[in-house]
Amino acid sequence: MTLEKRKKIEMYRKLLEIRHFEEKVYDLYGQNLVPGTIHLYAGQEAVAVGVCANLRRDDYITSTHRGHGHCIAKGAQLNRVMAEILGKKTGYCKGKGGSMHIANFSVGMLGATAVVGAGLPIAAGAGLSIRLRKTDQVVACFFGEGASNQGTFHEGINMAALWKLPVLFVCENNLYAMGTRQSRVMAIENVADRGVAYGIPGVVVDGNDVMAVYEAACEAVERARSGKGPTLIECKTYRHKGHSRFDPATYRPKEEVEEWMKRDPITRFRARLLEMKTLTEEEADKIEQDVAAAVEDAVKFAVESPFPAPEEALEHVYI
Amino acid sequence: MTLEKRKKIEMYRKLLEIRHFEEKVYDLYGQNLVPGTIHLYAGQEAVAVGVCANLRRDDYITSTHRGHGHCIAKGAQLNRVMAEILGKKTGYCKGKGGSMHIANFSVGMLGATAVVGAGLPIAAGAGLSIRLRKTDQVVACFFGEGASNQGTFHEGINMAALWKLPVLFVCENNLYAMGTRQSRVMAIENVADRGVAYGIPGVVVDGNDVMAVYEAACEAVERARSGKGPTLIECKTYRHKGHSRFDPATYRPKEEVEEWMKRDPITRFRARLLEMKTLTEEEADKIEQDVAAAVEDAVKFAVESPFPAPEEALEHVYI
Amino acid sequence: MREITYRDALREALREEMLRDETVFVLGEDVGRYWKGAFKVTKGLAEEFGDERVQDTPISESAIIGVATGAAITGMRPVAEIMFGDLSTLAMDQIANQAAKLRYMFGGQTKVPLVIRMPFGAGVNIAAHHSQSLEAWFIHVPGLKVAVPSTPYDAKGLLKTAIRDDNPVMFFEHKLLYSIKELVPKEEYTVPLGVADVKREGEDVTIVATLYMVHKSLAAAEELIKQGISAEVIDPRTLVPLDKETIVKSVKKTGRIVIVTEDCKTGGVSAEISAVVAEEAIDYLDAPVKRVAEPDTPIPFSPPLEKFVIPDENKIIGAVKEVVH
Amino acid sequence: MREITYRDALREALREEMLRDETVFVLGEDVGRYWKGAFKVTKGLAEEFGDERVQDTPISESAIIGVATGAAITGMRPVAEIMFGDLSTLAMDQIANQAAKLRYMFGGQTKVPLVIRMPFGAGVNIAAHHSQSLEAWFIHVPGLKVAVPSTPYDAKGLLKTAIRDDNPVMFFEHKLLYSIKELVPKEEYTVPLGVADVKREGEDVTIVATLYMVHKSLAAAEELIKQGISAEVIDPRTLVPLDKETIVKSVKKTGRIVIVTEDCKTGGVSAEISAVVAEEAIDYLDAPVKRVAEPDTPIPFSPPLEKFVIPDENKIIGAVKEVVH
Ligand SMILES: Cc1ncc(C[n+]2csc(CCOP(=O)(O)OP(=O)(O)O)c2C)c(N)n1
Ligand SMILES: Cc1ncc(C[n+]2csc(CCOP(=O)(O)OP(=O)(O)O)c2C)c(N)n1
Ligand SMILES: [Mg+2]
Ligand SMILES: [Mg+2]
Repeated sequence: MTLEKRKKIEMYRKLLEIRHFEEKVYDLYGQNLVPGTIHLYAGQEAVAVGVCANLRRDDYITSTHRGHGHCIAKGAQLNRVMAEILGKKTGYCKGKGGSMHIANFSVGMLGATAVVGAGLPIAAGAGLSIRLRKTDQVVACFFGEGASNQGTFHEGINMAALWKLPVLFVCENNLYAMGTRQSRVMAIENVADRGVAYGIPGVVVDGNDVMAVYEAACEAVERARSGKGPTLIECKTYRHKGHSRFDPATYRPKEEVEEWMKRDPITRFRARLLEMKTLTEEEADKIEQDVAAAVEDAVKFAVESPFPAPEEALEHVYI
Repeated sequence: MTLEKRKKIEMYRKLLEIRHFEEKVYDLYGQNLVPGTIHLYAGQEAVAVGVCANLRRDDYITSTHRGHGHCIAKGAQLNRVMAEILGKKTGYCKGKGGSMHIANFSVGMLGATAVVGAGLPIAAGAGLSIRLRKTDQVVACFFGEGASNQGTFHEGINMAALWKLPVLFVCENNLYAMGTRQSRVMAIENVADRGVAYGIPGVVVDGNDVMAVYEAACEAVERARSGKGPTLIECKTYRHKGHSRFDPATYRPKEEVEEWMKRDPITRFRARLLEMKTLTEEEADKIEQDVAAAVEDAVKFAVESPFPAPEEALEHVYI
Repeated sequence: MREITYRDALREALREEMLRDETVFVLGEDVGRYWKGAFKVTKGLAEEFGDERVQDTPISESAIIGVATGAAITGMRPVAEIMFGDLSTLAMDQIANQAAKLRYMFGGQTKVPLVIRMPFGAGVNIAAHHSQSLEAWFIHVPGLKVAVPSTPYDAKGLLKTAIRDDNPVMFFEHKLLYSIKELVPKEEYTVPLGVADVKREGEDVTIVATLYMVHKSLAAAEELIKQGISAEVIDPRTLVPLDKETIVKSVKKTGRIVIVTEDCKTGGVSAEISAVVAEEAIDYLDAPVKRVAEPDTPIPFSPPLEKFVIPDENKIIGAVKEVVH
Repeated sequence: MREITYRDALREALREEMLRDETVFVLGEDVGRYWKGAFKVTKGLAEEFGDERVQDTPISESAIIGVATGAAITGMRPVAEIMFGDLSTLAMDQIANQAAKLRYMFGGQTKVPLVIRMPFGAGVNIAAHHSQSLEAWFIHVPGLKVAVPSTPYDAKGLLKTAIRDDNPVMFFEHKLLYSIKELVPKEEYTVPLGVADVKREGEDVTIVATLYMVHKSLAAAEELIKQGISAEVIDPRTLVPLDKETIVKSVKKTGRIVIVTEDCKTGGVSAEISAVVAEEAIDYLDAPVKRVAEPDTPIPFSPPLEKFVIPDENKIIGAVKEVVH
């Protein structure tokens, strides 16, 4: 399971895309260009990228309120994601969904949901559909550790496990759900231990190590594609910013934040790529510059795009 | 933890009360005196009796659609339980609840619910109330293995475990939920294994051995009263009849039924009491005759009681 | 034509659509070969189509709908059964926030061809958790369609249409309807959503009724005509879309309306129909708009209590006489 | 009297009741010292009353209500918070089948002194899963009371009454109300459930409005008077019990009614109010009963789309002019 060079570079690029994208989103909402609230993915990039690097275009993912990274990792175009976040007509959802409800069915991104935990049964359903349609697709379902206390976690994973559906349940354990530390909502340390309750493997990985995530997901995808059923993968990670728009995240001890910042997934992966001579400094910088430019383009596209016409609000309720 | 004689005899009596009661209910619905549907507890008596023998009058229980046994074991009067099942004004719920919604708050029986799994969070809430009121009560929450796939199981036990609430989660695994065998709804064999997901002990006991249930519950009650939190106790048992009123239970293999019939909890406990010389044959028979007579009285009371007046339907919506 | 029950009609619809389109499948608790559905609607289907297309599920209402939704947005046409409508409470998020809204939120990127069947209604003494009528909640959720067939003919025709519809359709049955019989064509037919059926024509008063109340209203109309009052009985058949035109037209003719539904009066389906009339036909009304409904109590268990709260012929007749003085 | 916000008013009510009665406690996601409630209503309470009486919970809406219900029937008076009203979908069984029905099903053996607070409403661009108004579902559940305060004064007085009530009370707030200010007495007071408030008197038309729409209706009334139309604005303050008398009395005076609520039109709260008027005051009506409500779509994200679907002054004025030709 060693990663070929091209794949590693591609992963590095995706990590950067997400990071730069999120930083721009942060800027833009400082400029009051982002309506509503926003949940940034910065810090957790290795999870989306490590998992999605194992997926084909026709595989599916389901996402959460913190979903920009999932979208981008699955292959959505930066400009249309950004346009959606800004509420523009050119966004993937024509401005109807926004950050919390972004979807891009053409790359198998079945959508974010703003109801914490609601995606798990939906992902199981996509898995059942794959089974019934007899394809060899798989589904990756992202959710937070906070979501793992929802009834939908239990019901969704139980069904997927029972029917051995091709689903990866990917828990991004970033230690907090809004202001609430994990230890104040569950009496166990590893969400992965809950796999026992459904008779499926539960795996803990360093969610800030993109290669570790890649490898765990690779095994789970193989398991899924070969009909052996779901895996619960818990990625220990951390969000760099507050939970949402106005959150200063004062509930997190400073030392904890600092310590996690040292484990930044991108810095780490870059160092590793240089160390392994996959990339030179110059190559790595060049990639970052390209990415920065691509994100700038996306911002330009999004900012210059028109808002939808008011009456469009009445479309798409029914087919 | 050896049981004193008086307690054993009391337990024997309760087992018989439930069995005779359920047989009468069965007769009565043959005579069209029981409105609606009915879920008999016969076969599972050792669970309710073994658990409730550890409870004080001021302890609580929550019950299910299959709740007559829980009621009786917690100390409800046979005649008022029977009257409720027959829809009479003298029933505990004045005829408003019936078999699936029976309650008797005066003995801490907080009610049956006909929504499978709905009792778990309610039991946890009674536990939280005990904690906040600083009493040393405990709560026993009964539910079936089918219920353990509900989101409420997950959410309710998680909260109780997290806050170390004084709750016994008692799963009566009678192998079937309506026509559905356990193996067709979950990929694991023991519901008790789900305790791991919440960081609480999960214990499997022979649910047709009242002393085994008694002992497991005893330990769990001690744990609960001393602030150590909940226990998940899975009692392997079997219902003698079909799921509900008209169910011939043809989905169960004949040999399986026969085998379980041999493990009847009452026959077994009687044999053990005789063997241990706790009771003589005559004493045991005498108890059974007394019980039969008491149940007859309950039937007479219930049958002769009046129905509520129609307008009473409008009472008790609000206080 | 042959006489079949409402239950049989539903089963025929499922079977025909499963034969016609292999993406159609059924899922729910005990719908399979062992129990065949709580009301035996799915009897025989597992044997014919296999256990995977007639999928028994764990007792997990929320996941049943969530799984069905996930399947619907990835190419399947699931028909999910919730064993009792009262238990839709457990699946409200997946129904109202997910299935109903995905298409809209995603700007039309997906469709959600999903049917959710469930029985509502009282009358068999199974008390507060198994006897409700909650249609009103679902008509208040944009993105859902709502069917309420009262006869075997309509049940079959509407279910076939619902399965072919690309939107989530809530399909509500009433426990007391399963055994009623009617002549139904052997040949393929469908009934469109959004077209009311005038079950009986009349001149003096319009009765709008749904599900089992259609039958009670027809019985009441039979009695009323003996007393010289001619009632028109309209069955909307679907509540979303609602055939306002047929109702309004009838009210313009009769000048009087009584709405009969089994749900609780406050905030019920009858309130919406009343509001439509008050908006669109008020000038034609010669009397107050009357609602005959359940008097805002949970459904009690004991037979005399239950009987007291469910609308019946006498209450309908009483209401009609109040408006036709 | 001092000027305080709606948010502060709610907090004062909680604090006063927690001081008065030690069985009162608060629970919900992030209500505690770390986040202080999504809208900061519970700020400071954990510090004053301890973490156990201001209990943070896991993200488990169903269990939040179930746990609160279990506590309520065993001697406590919980005030549960659901972070967004849209998420009540996850707790509908515990709300509608358990909390609302226990007392009835058990023949009066228990009471359920439980308050469930939640914010509803659109206007801050947080899209379909965080912007709904679902009051109509709850008025359709016998056993629940429903409060919808529109001002700081009412918010405080009604919340205190709700906490003292022995029935489950659904207490609905609107996101845009939290920051509005008003003079509120320093002294203890309560506002009874079931008594509407005439927020403005008028002669030509009755406007019945709830929550944030009360303010938009008052603004519309201000504009209308300049155009020679005198509107009476009634805020029912609680939907269950509903003060029908005040509404009907006003309609008898004005002969015209416009009902303004933010929820979706079909099956909404305005349908029930319309139906009450059509039942009890039809002879006094000189025009159709108008409903101004959301046009049956999920709430879209993008600002121009959201603005388009939410009722505003212009839509209210337009509707009034339609009935006052
Ligand atoms: C069912 C539900 N409950 C509460 C909320 C409010 N809320 C939004 S995000 C969030 C925290 C989620 O935590 P987690 O699942 O760990 O994801 P993270 O935000 O850490 O990525 C909460 C409580 C919601 N959107 N949905
Ligand atoms: C939430 C819910 N889903 C479905 C039903 C219908 N139903 C009633 S009892 C039952 C089976 C319950 O099985 P289990 O929990 O194992 O209890 P048992 O009947 O075996 O005692 C079902 C599915 C219900 N009442 N509630
Ligand atoms: Mg988290
Ligand atoms: Mg069972």
